[in-house]
Amino acid sequence: MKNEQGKPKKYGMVVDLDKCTGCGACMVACMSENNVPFKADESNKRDSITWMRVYKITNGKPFPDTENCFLPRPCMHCEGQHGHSPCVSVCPATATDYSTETGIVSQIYTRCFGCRYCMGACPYHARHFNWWDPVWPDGMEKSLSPNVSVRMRGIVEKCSFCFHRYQAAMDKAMMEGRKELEESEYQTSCTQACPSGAITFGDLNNPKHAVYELKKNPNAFRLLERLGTNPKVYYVSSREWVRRAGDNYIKGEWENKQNAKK
Amino acid sequence: MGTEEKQIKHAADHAAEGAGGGPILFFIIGLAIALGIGWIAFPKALYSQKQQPFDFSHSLHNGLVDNGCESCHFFREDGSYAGVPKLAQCIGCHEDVQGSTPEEKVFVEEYVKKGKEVPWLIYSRQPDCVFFSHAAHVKVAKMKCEECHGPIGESKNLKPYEQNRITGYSRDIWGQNIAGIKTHTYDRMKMDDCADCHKERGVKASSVQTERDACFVCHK
Amino acid sequence: MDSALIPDGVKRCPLWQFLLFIGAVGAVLLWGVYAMLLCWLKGLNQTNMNDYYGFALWIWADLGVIALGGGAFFTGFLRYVVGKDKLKNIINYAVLIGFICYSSALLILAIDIGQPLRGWFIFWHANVHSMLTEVAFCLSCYFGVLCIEYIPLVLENRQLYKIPLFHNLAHNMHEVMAVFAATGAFLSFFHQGSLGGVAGVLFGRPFAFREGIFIWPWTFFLFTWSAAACGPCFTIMLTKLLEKITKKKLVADDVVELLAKIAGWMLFTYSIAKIADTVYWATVTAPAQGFNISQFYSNNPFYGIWILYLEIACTLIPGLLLITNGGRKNKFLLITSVIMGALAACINRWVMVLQVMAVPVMSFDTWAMYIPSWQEVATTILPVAYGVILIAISYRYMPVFPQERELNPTTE
Amino acid sequence: MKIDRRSFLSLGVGFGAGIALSPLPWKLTDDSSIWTQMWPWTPVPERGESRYVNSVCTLCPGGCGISVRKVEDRAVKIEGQKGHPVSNGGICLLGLSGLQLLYGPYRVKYPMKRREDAKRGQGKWQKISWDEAMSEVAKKLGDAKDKTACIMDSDKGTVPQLFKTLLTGLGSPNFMRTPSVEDSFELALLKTCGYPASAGFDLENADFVLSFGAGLLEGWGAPVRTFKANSLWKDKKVPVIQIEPRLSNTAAKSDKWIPVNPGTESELALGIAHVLIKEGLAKAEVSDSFKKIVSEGYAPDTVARITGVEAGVIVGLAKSFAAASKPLALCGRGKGATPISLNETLAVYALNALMGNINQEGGLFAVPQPDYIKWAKTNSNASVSKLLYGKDASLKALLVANANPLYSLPDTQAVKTALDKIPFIVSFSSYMDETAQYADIILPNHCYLERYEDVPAPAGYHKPLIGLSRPVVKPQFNTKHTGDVVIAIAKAMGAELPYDSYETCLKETFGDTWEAFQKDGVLTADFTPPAPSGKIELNETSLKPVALEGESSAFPLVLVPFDSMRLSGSSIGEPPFVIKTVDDTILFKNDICIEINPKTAQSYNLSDGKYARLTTPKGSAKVRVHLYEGIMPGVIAMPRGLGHTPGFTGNDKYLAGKGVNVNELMGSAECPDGLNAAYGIRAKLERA
Repeated sequence: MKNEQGKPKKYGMVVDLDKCTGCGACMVACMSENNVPFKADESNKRDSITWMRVYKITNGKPFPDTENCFLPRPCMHCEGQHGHSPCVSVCPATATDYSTETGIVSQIYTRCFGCRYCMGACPYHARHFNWWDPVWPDGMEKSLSPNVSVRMRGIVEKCSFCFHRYQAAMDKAMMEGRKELEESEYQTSCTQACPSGAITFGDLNNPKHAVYELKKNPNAFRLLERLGTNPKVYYVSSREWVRRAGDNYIKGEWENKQNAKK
Repeated sequence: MGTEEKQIKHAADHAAEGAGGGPILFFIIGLAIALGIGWIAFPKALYSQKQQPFDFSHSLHNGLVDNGCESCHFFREDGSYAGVPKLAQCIGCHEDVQGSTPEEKVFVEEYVKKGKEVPWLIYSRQPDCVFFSHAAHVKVAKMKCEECHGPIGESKNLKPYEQNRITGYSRDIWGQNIAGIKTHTYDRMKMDDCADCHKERGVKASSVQTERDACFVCHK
Repeated sequence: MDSALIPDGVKRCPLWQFLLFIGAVGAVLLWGVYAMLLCWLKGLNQTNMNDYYGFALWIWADLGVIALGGGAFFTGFLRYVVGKDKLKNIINYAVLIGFICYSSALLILAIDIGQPLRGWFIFWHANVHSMLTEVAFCLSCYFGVLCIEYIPLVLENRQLYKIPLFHNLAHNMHEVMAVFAATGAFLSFFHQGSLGGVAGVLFGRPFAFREGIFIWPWTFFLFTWSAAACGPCFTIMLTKLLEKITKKKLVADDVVELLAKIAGWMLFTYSIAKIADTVYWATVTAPAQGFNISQFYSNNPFYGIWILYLEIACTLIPGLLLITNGGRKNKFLLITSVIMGALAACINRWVMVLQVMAVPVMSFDTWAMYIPSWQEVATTILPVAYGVILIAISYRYMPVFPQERELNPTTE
Repeated sequence: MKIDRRSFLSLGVGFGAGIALSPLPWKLTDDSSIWTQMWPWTPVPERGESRYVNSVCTLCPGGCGISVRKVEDRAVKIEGQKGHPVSNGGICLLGLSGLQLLYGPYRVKYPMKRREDAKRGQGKWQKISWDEAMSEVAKKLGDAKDKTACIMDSDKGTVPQLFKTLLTGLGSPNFMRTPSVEDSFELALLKTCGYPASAGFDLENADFVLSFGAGLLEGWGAPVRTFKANSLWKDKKVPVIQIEPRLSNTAAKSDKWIPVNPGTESELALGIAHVLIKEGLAKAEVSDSFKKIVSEGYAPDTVARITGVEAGVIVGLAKSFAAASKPLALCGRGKGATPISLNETLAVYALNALMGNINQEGGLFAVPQPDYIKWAKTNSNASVSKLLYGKDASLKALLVANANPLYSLPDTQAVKTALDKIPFIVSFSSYMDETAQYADIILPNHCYLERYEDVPAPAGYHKPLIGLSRPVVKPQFNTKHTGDVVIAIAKAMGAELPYDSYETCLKETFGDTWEAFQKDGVLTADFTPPAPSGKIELNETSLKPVALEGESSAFPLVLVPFDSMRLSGSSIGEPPFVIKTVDDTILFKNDICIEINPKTAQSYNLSDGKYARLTTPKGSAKVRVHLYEGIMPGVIAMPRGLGHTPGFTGNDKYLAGKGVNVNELMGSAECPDGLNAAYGIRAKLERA
C-alpha cells in the first residue's frame, strides 16, 4: 500500500542518542509487548534474547576524560539493495522476508527451521536464536499477549517493529473505512515507552511524519552504512566520537571525511 | 562370458520360470494393504472426535436475528473480530429458558446460571502464528462469511469436532478430504488456500523474495 | 567364519580381530550418538554456540568433510569424463570416502538445525536467492549420485553378486557410470561453490564478503577449486593410511602418482588464485568497508595472521612438491604433501566459518570466542567413527581395490 | 505357488509403493512439522477483547500513571498513562515489568505462620486461615501493647495512617519510615522554611542544573518525570553539571562531569556559595551566620584541597550558575535511597536560596504535607536509628508493611541482630522478601495491581498531588488488603475506627472529591507557596561532615554504592525482565562486579574479570573486578539492588541469588541530626 505521496511506506526510526539515557525501558517494553522469554540467568548476553538491546559505548579515554553513550539497537530492517537485506536474501526457507509495502523485515517463526544463517549474516546481532525452550513459571504465562505468537525452541526471532500493532491499527482503520494510518496510530512499544522521548518512529517516506525531517539532521548517521545494508534506523548524536563509532574507518579516513565536510 | 557368469545367468533364468506370477501377486497384496492403511485406517487413527458441550442450531438462530451472522459474530470497536460469542451476548435472550429444546436447558442451567463460559470447540480455529483480519476480508473486500466458513448458518446441528492427534488442530483446517482435495472454497483453510485466493484476486504482492504477499500480512 | 563374504583371492585379518576393532570404534560412535540424541531431544543449548557464534564446530566439520569428500567427484570426473582410465584403481575408494563424507555432512546438518523435523522446509519452501538452498539441493542430489556410485560396489560383494538381479544391476550401473559421474561433477561444482558462496555473499560480514561474477562471489569458485585440489589429496592420504594399517599395497604407485600430479597442479593454481583473492580482498574489498586486514586477525587469542600464512603455505608447498616428479616419487614428500593439502581445505573452511563469526563488525562490539561443548565434539567425532567403520566393512567385504589381488599375491 | 524370499520382497515393495501412494507419509511429515510449530508445552495466550485500565504505579515513590492493557481478565501489558501530570505517557522499566510481580512465583499466596519447629528465616511455613492469623496477631499485639513498632516505606496516605492509628491505640509512638533522602529534605525544609514540607523541584523550568550527586537518570525523584525534564533540557540546551566520583549515566549524559572526592559534595557547594557571596553574585539574602561561616572557611583553594576539584573550576561553576536566570541546585545520592547529611542538604539549599529561587518558578519548592486524612489523630513517629540500630531491646512486636528493612537498610547484620531481639514480627508483604522470610507470620497484602490505595506526593514533585492506585485485576491469590487487615485487628483490640473496610475508609476520606478522584486517578490542590524566608542556618555541629567508617590504614579504599535504573533497588528485587537488562559488567553469572579504575586495579595486580575479596569494617564479599575508566582512582563502586536471598526454594531463581547486597558491607553512619547518612565506607581489596 502506498502512502498519500505515492511512495511505498518505509517505516523507520530516528533515535536521539543525546537524549537516550540507557535506562532500559525500551528493552523491557519490547520484551513485555512481544512475549520475549526469559531464563533464570540472563547474564550471558550472547544467548539472551533482547530484540532491543542498549549498547553502552565509550570514547575509550582514561579518567577523567571518559565519556559514555548508550545506543539502542533494534532490528535495523535493512533495505539492502532493493530489499535484499543481509538476512533476507540468505534465508533458505523464506522464513524472513522484506515487505515492500511497509519496509519491514518479517520473521516467521513457524517457517524458520533454525539454520541460523541469517544470524551469521546480520552484522548488528539483531537476531536471536531460541537456544532454550521458553518457559514461564507457573502463572506467569497469564501475562502473555495474544497479539504476538509465542516462539518455540530452535528458531530465530528478532524485532518486528511491533508489526502486530500495525495489523491492529489497520484493522481499526479498515473498520472505519480508511486505508491510511495516522502517525500516532502505529508506534512501536519501545517508542511509546521511552521516558526520554529519544525514539521517534514513523514512515521515512512520509513528509507528515516526524522521522522524515529528523533523519536529515546533519548529525544523523546509521550503523555500518558502508556495508550497504541500507538500514532504516537512524541515530542522531551531537558528539563526534559517537558518530564515528557508528561505522568502521581505516586510519585517517574519518578525519579526511570531516575535513572534506568543512 | 566366463563360466562363473554363465552359471549365474542360468540360475537367474531358472528362478524366473519357477516363480510364475508370484511376485506380481505379492506386490499387489502389499500394495492393497498399504493403500488400505494409508487411505482408510490412517485418517481414522489421526483424528479424535470430540462432541461440543451441547448442540446448537445456527439455522434456528439465523432466523431470529436481524443482522445475519454479524448479529452474534460481530466486530469490536477496535476492528478486531469477536469470533464465537461469549456468555454475555447470549444472556440477552437466554437469561431464562425460552424454548423447549433440551440443549437450551443445558445451556441455561449449566452455563448461564453458573456464569460459566461455554467451552466451544472452534472448527475454524487457526494456529497461534496466524493473524487473520476479518475486517480486511469482510469490510474491505466485502467477502461473504460462507466463502471461507461454508454454509454454516444453515446448519441445524453442530458436527463432531475432529482433532488432529499430532498437531492439535481442527480437521477443518486441512479439510475433510485426507488427500487435501477441495471442491469448495471453504473446504480447506490451510495457508496455501489463503495464498491461492490472494494470488487469484491480485492482492498486493509485497514480498521481494517471492513476489507474492509478504509473510507479515497473515502472520504474527 | 565370514570367509564366504570376503572377496576372492585376498587375505583379511581374523574375524575376532575385526570385531574387536569395530567394537572399539563402535563405542566412540555410540558416544557420538548419545550426544546427538541429547542435541535432538534437549535442543542446541547442549552446545556452546550462541547468538554471536551461530555457526561453529559443526559447520566447519560439515564444510570440511564436503571439501575432503571432493576427491570423489574430481576423481570420477577425471576417470569417466576426462578419461584417465588408470584411476579406475582408486575410484572405488574415492567414491567410498565421498559417500562417507557426504552422508556425514547431511547428518551434521540434521543435528545442527534448530528444528530437524522442519528441515524439509528448505526444499519445500525454498528461497532461490539463498546460497544455502543451492547447497541443500545440490548436496542432496549429489549424495544420491554417490549412493548410485557406491551401490555397485556393495553389490559386488561375493555373496550379493551371486544374485542375478544384483549382478545385473551392478553390471548395468557400471555401464552408465559415466553419466552419473558427469552429473556428479556438475552438481559438485555447484554445491562446493555455493558453500563458498554461503560465506562470500554475506555483505554484512566484511571478513567473508567477496566480490565476484554475477551472483557468485570469488569464494564460490575458490571453494570448488580447493575441493578439487584437496579432495584427491585426502583420498591419497587415506589410501596411504589404509595401506599402512593393512600392511599391504592396495593401489599401484603409478595410479597414486597420476592423481597426485593432477592434485598438485590444482593446488598450485589454486594457491595462486587464493593469493590473488586475498590480496584483492585485503586491499580493495575490506578497506572499502573501513577495515584493515590486520583488524581481522588482531585482538584474538587464538587466530593470529599466521593462520592465513599457514593456509597459503599448505596450498603452495604441496602444490609445488606434487607437480615435480621428485616430489611425487619421494614417499615422505608425497605423504607430507597430501597431508598439507588436506589440511589446507580444513584451515580454509575453519577460517571461512569461525573467523567470520568471531570478528566484530560494529565498532563497539567485542570479539566473540567460543569453546565447543563435549556434545559438539562428540557429534563431530561421530562421523569419523562412522567413516572408519564403513571403510573397514567395505574393505573387508567388497572389492574396493581392484589391484589388491595382483599387488598382494597369496602364497596358497 | 512357492512362498519364498522373493515373495516377501515383492510384498514389501508393494507395501512401500502403496504407502507412498497414500497420504500417510506426506500428511505425517506435514503434521510432525506442525507439531513442532505448536509444541504442547509452548503456551498459547488466550485471545479476547482488550481494554485499558488506568492506575498509579507504586513500585517506587515516583507515582507515575500507568495504563494496563487487559485481554479479558488477564493483564498483558503495562504502559504509561498519557496525560498523567507526573509521567505523561512515560514509564520506566520496573513499571513495565510489573506484571511479572503480579503473576510471579515469588508471591505469598495465603497467610503463613512460621512452623513451631523452625527457626526464623529457615523457610519452613505452615498455611493458616485468615481468621487464625488475624486473631493471633491481635493477641500478640495486645500483649506487646506500647512495645509494638511498625515500619513502612512511607508515612503518608491512608494505609500508613491506619497503622499509626493502630499504634496509637496500643499506646505506641513507634512508627518508622524507611530512611531515604526524603528525611534529609524534610528536615532541611523544616529548619529553613519553618513548616513541614516535602521538597519539590521545578525541573522543567530550570535553565541551569547543578547536581551534587543526584542520580537524575538513575531513578532520582519521580524517575519518568526527571527523564522527561532531562530531554527538555537537551531541547532547550539547558546546561547540566553532574558532580560525583563516578561517571554515572547522569554524568555521562550531562554537559560536564566533575569528579569529586566522595563525601565532599557539601564542601564543594559551600565553596561555590563562597564565590557567589564574595563576588556579589548572590541575588537573595541568606542569614548572616551562614555568610560568616562560608566566607571564612570555604575559599576556593581550601575547597579545592578537600574536594579534588580545581579552584578555577569552582569559580567557573559559581559564575555560570549565577549567570543563569533560573539555576537549580540538586542533591540526594543516586536514587535517593539513603539520607544525605544535613549539612550537604543545607549547603545545596543555600545555593538555591542565594539565587532566590526558593518557591519560585524553576526553583526549589517546599510543598506542604498533604493533610486530607481528617480522621487521623495520631502522633506517632520514631526513627530507625533508635529502634533498629540502637541498643534498645524493649520492642515486643514489629509490623512490616511495604518495606524490607532486612534488605534495604545498611548494615544488614545490625538489623538482623535487632530483629532477633524482637519476639514477634509480622510481615504484610505480597512477596517473599527478606524481611517476610524472617517474620513469624505473614499476612500477604494484595499486589499493587490488585488493590486500592491513595498515593500522595510523588517524590520531588513541586505541586501537591495525590494519585489513586486501583485494582486492575482481581486478586490472584488468597490475599487481603492490608488496610482491611489493620482495621480488623484494630477493631478486635477495641480501637475506635469509624470504618469497617478499607474501601469505605478511602471513599470517606476523600468525601466529595472521591468521584472525581475515581474518574481522573489524580487529585491536585491549589497551592500558593509562601514567600522565601532566606533563613539558612548553619552552625559548627551541622557542618561536621559524616566520617567514613573504618581506618584508612587498614582500609585504604573507599566503597560507594551506585544506583542504576536497571537495578530498581526495590525491596522486592528485580523482576526477570529487569535483571535481563543488567550488563554483564555488573552481574556476571551470579557474581557481582565492582567498578574500579584500571590504575587502582594495577596496584592490586587485578585485571578485568578477576575475582577479588572486598572487605569493609562491616563485612566481606567475593566480587569480580570490572575495570572502568569512569571512576576516580582509590574509589570502588558497587551496584545497589542485587543479592536478594531466595524465599521459596526453586521458585524464585529469577529474583534471588544474584550477586551481593551492598548493604551487607555498608555501615549506618549517623550525622549529628540523626540521619543515617552513610554514603560510603572504607574498604580493602585482595585478590581471591
